[in-house]
Amino acid sequence: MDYLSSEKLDWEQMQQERQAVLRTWETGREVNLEEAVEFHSTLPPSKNFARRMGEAKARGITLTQPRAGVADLRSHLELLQYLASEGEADLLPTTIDSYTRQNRYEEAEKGLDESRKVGRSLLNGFPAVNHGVKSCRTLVKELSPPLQVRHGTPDARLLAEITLAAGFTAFEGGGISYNIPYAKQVPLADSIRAWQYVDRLVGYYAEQGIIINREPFGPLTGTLVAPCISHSVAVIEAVLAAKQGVKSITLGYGQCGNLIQDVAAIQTLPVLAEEYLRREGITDVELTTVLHQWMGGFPTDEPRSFGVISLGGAAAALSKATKVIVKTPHEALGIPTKEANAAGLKATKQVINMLRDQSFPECAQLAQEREIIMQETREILDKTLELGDGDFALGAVRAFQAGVIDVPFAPSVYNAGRTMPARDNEGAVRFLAWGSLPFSKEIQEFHKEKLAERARFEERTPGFQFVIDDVYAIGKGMLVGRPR
Amino acid sequence: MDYLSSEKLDWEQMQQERQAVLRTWETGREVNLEEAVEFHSTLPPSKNFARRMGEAKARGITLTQPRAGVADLRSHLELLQYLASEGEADLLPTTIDSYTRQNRYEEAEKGLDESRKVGRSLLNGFPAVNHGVKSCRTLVKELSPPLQVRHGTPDARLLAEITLAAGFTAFEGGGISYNIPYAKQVPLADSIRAWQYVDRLVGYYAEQGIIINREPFGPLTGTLVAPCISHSVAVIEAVLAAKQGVKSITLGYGQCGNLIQDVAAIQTLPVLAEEYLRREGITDVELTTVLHQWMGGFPTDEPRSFGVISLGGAAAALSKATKVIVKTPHEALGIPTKEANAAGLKATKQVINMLRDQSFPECAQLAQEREIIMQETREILDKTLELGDGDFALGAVRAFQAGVIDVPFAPSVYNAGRTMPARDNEGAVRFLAWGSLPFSKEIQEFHKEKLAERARFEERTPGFQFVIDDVYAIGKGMLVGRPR
Amino acid sequence: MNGKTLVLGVIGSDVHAVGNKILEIALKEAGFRVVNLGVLVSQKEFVEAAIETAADAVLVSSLYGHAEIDCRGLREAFIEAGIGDIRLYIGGYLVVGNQPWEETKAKFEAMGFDRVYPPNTLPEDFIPELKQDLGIEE
Amino acid sequence: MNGKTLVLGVIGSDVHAVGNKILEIALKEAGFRVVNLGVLVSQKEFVEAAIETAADAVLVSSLYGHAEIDCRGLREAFIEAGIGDIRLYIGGYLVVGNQPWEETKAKFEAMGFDRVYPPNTLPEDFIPELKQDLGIEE
Ligand code: B12
Ligand code: B12
Repeated sequence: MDYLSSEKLDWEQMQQERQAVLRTWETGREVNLEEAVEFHSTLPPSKNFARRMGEAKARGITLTQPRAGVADLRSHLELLQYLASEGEADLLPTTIDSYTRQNRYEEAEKGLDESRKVGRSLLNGFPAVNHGVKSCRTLVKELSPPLQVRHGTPDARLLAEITLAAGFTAFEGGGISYNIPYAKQVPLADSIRAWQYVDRLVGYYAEQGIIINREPFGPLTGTLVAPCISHSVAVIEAVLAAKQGVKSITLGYGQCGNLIQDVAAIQTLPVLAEEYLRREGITDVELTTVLHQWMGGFPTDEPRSFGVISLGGAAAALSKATKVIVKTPHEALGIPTKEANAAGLKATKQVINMLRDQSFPECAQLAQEREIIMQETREILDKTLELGDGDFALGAVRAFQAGVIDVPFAPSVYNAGRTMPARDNEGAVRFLAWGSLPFSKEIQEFHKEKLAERARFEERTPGFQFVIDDVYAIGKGMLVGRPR
Repeated sequence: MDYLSSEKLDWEQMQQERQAVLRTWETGREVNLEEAVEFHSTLPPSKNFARRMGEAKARGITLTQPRAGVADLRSHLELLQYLASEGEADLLPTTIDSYTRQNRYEEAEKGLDESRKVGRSLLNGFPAVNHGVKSCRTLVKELSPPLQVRHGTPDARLLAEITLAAGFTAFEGGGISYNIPYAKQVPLADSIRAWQYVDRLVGYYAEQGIIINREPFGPLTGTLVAPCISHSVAVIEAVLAAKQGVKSITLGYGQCGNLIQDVAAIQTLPVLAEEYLRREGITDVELTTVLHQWMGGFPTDEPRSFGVISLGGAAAALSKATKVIVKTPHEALGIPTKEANAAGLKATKQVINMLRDQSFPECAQLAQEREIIMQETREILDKTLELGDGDFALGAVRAFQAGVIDVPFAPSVYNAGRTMPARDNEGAVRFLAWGSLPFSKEIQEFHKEKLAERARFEERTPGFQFVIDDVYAIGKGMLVGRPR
Repeated sequence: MNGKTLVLGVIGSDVHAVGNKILEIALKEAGFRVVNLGVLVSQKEFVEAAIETAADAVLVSSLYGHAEIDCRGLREAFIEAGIGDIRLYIGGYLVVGNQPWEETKAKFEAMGFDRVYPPNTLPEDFIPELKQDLGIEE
Repeated sequence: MNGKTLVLGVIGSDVHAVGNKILEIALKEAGFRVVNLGVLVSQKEFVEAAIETAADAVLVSSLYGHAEIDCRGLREAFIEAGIGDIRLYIGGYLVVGNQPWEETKAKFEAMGFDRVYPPNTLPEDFIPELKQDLGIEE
């Protein structure tokens, strides 16, 4: 881990590593950076993700984006075309399959072959590495909205090389957010380093005048993740990305369900990121925000899912998030049909458009919630910096080791897993136990009192049953998991 | 009109009128008040509408209620059973067909006969008068949730006699709200007098210990009706009802779409009603509230409709309305299937349950909106009382004559129709022209400035095109009808 | 003004007034002379108004689902009154519920309507057709 | 403790951890000895853990849609390892998308699973069956 620091990677020195990465699968050969930069410069500005986000931010509107990916190129193209036309998606994704995410390109190849044979997708996403630069470029050429790669890959170096060379203008993920919720045994230092490579590559494009948008994955495990946890990760990854030369960053957050907490979370995200970027002397990054509609377990019927989706749309619009990632009414049934996917987009768009000229009013509760989130996040981040001797890369590794950052329900062995999140009496996500989160007495008291309030209301002692009930609650049509 | 006053009708003197009313259709014979009171007393408290509303109010929760009615008794029963089980409706309706609403029982009979022949409903509701007391009682007996009659009948005397005798415990409508939006040539004095009869009948039941809920129809024409207009009508009808001995009144409002205006509207409704009831010395009426999900033109596709429905659910829950009347994803397609009806209920319930422990935070904008609504409404109501020499019955007739109360888009010739409602830049419903609404200079300036703000933003002159664009806007996926 | 007169109204016990008011405005703007009978219009009133105003066409609206019952014999009433060849249009929600549009259309054409329009028809959707039918050049 | 040992894990490249953690808690509460392998578990790891812990049953989870590919040959691997008659359960979202449940069930039974559970199965839904299968009396 000695080698880890947040300093900008030297582009020349990185070339050897690049060659090795490009050799890990045959399609790596297709990558030619010069040609790629040239291709990017021929694209109309309307296809540039960073630009669309910047415009939306300036206009104060919220853009919609689905998740979608199937194995076969043609089918994937058709799916995205449908989501753009029928679903009126403003921004398009390409969701990558789970084998590719684990760099298991051979298994992905098998899945791709079989999918073609049986005529339906056996993969849960689009194996972009296996398809290669030329095929991926078909997507960029044929689709009007800007395209983003969405995945969950601890080591996404090859995926980034290929998709960016193909003309994708946005790339989700980060060294923490695409490791802790998506891996079990990958050391954090390794994934952070792999993502510095990705960010440096994006920085190289920026040096050539091609702005590519980067988005730390906000929701993490999607399940009772309090804003201070996801904000801490988002800020760290934003700083790490910016240090490698990234110029357009979208900060993410997964809807928790309490409207005030959700609005406060979106409002504080760029404030905090700007603050810590400025400390590093960085002021030339365009920051935008994204709200993910509820990322945990969904109700199994479509009408109720529409309710959850619409509420997420409302939170996004009222908080003026720059974009919203949309769920579908099939969320708890399986990968959605294209119709269900478009339906989620349309319900969301209706809500967003009806609320586009409204915003959540300033009020005491909102201000208090913002203060809480900012104080909690600063306590975590300042401790992280302290542990890292002023460096966020090193600090992040040590902070996870110490449980100073701790993501609930995460599969990674490098995550302490000592916190116990639960909803308070109004449904905001708080901590029943904060493990080693470096909370001040004041913040600790706040959480204690909030959960004591719920306990009094429910006439039961606060405990793990809160957590279990809350995990199931939205799926069962509630927000707070009340005793039955 | 000389005879009109808001004084309590003399029960003894009313008997002759009752006999005449009961003779207007053969099923009138089935009404036996003593027996009816006895039947009511055998019903479990859980079937009493007024009681359920009172409980919900005390617990601060929002109940769901659909609209539904088909011609045939069995089919109607099955429909309601389905909405209670599958749709989890807390309260049930019986929506009456349009012939019955116009007292055209012969045409209703024809429609009922033909519906039975062709095996589908040719009527847009349940012809309760034609079915009579005994058949209606089947509904009351077989269904668990409390039942309300929902219609739109200027002269509902016979309908009330029959359905209340059958055991219904709630009856929607009022002398203004079921005339102005639902009739063309019926003098207001006549409908007000007919509804005093209904209220007096409900008052009689109350004297026997049977509390029946009454609900003035809040949304009126459902299209750009500013809160001050519907609030004025609601307060007048509440006072008129209470004067006849009604003890449980639910005040209604149709969602306009601007969240702050909607919340302010629900919050001010009982405050204003209580104020004017107290002036009459009435303090023993239980007041509850209902929000109707958007009552104007809907989008034609289901997903977008779910968006509108969910937003209405959110407004109801955040404002703590006692109940919400639910639209369906088929609203712009035709009378909904039972599945679509249940779907609307489920989406609404999900939203309401997720927001049940949250409320809209107190803030400056909300307080201002409440102040505006209260001042506007008081200006209208005080002028109405002045015109009526202190009497709301007489005052209402004269106020409509003078355009002091004026419902936009109303079909009645007794409505002045001189106002021009339009949305302001945040989507709240304001007045482009207020006709003869007795607004103070201050209020007039407020509306002028609000619409000037929108005009500046849209770079067009304020005018009737605002109104047309706003009428179509929600159906086209927007709230404010911006120029294209 | 294009010299053509239209009678407009919502038939039967139907009180949906919003579309009717919007239609009146749109048709006037398009240059027609419009005689708007409003809502709750009987067959007799339609026929009388058409005669009195020497109308070129009658536009019937029905939103509430009872058009099947309300429109029976309407064409015959015009025939009886001696203006059997007047152009008849209808639009709105013509049946109860959401039934196959082609069936509904055929049903109302068989009842003597020259053109039948589905729900949510916008003025800009049908005014060009109307002008063409009545021989108005733009 | 009811004396029975269960091996638990999420197969393949699947990282859905929430249900796995909840299952562990629920099964422990129900009295089982639970050996939880967590997420990203290979066939080999399942077999080895079953042998090492002398497990009575193996509970495989797959949420992400690749179970069809990941579970091929799993029963055979247990047979090869000499514990071919161990009880195998699977639950989660077993295929990509929402396909007819009966087909999916049949497919996985044919692959050698003793019981196959649909998405959103709650602990209270299957623990009684599990106890019955393993001969635990309440
Ligand atoms: C507002 C409204 C009301 C208001 C009306 C207020 C008023 N007095 O005007 C209130 C709340 C009072 C009301 C009452 C009822 N309504 Co209503 N209402 C609506 C609603 C939401 C919007 C209608 C509207 O104003 N649209 C906006 C205007 C601009 O559009 P429009 O009316 O469709 O007219 C346009 C076109 O259709 C076309 N058009 C119309 N006529 C013609 C004619 C020709 C020749 C042509 C070319 C074009 C054309 O041009 C117009 C302008 O663009 C619709 C559903 C929807 N569309 O979302 C239901 C709807 C029309 N109502 C319906 C019903 C059933 C009723 C009730 C019976 C109550 C009930 N059972 O639920 C009562 C009927 C009372 C009565 N006796 O008529 C049903 C009809 C169902 C069916 N046919 O299967 C609908 C579809 C709702 C539903 N899905 O159940 N309603
Ligand atoms: C949270 C979540 C995530 C989180 C997971 C965080 C983490 N590390 O745990 C994140 C955001 C990271 C994520 C990622 C992905 N996810 Co995901 N995710 C979900 C979601 C929303 C909830 C899952 C959950 O936690 N539920 C709550 C727990 C308590 O329930 P459970 O997991 O279902 O487990 C219960 C039962 O199933 C049962 N059970 C489970 N196993 C077994 C075994 C036996 C023997 C028995 C008897 C019972 C049983 O008991 C459990 C306790 O009650 C579901 C959709 C939903 N359900 O709403 C999608 C879902 C499972 N994900 C899905 C997919 C595809 C993915 C991704 C590939 C991304 C993508 N393409 O969209 C990646 C996969 C990454 C990977 N390599 O695995 C799909 C699977 C689709 C399919 N099979 O057709 C789903 C259904 C969403 C969808 N509709 O598209 N996801």
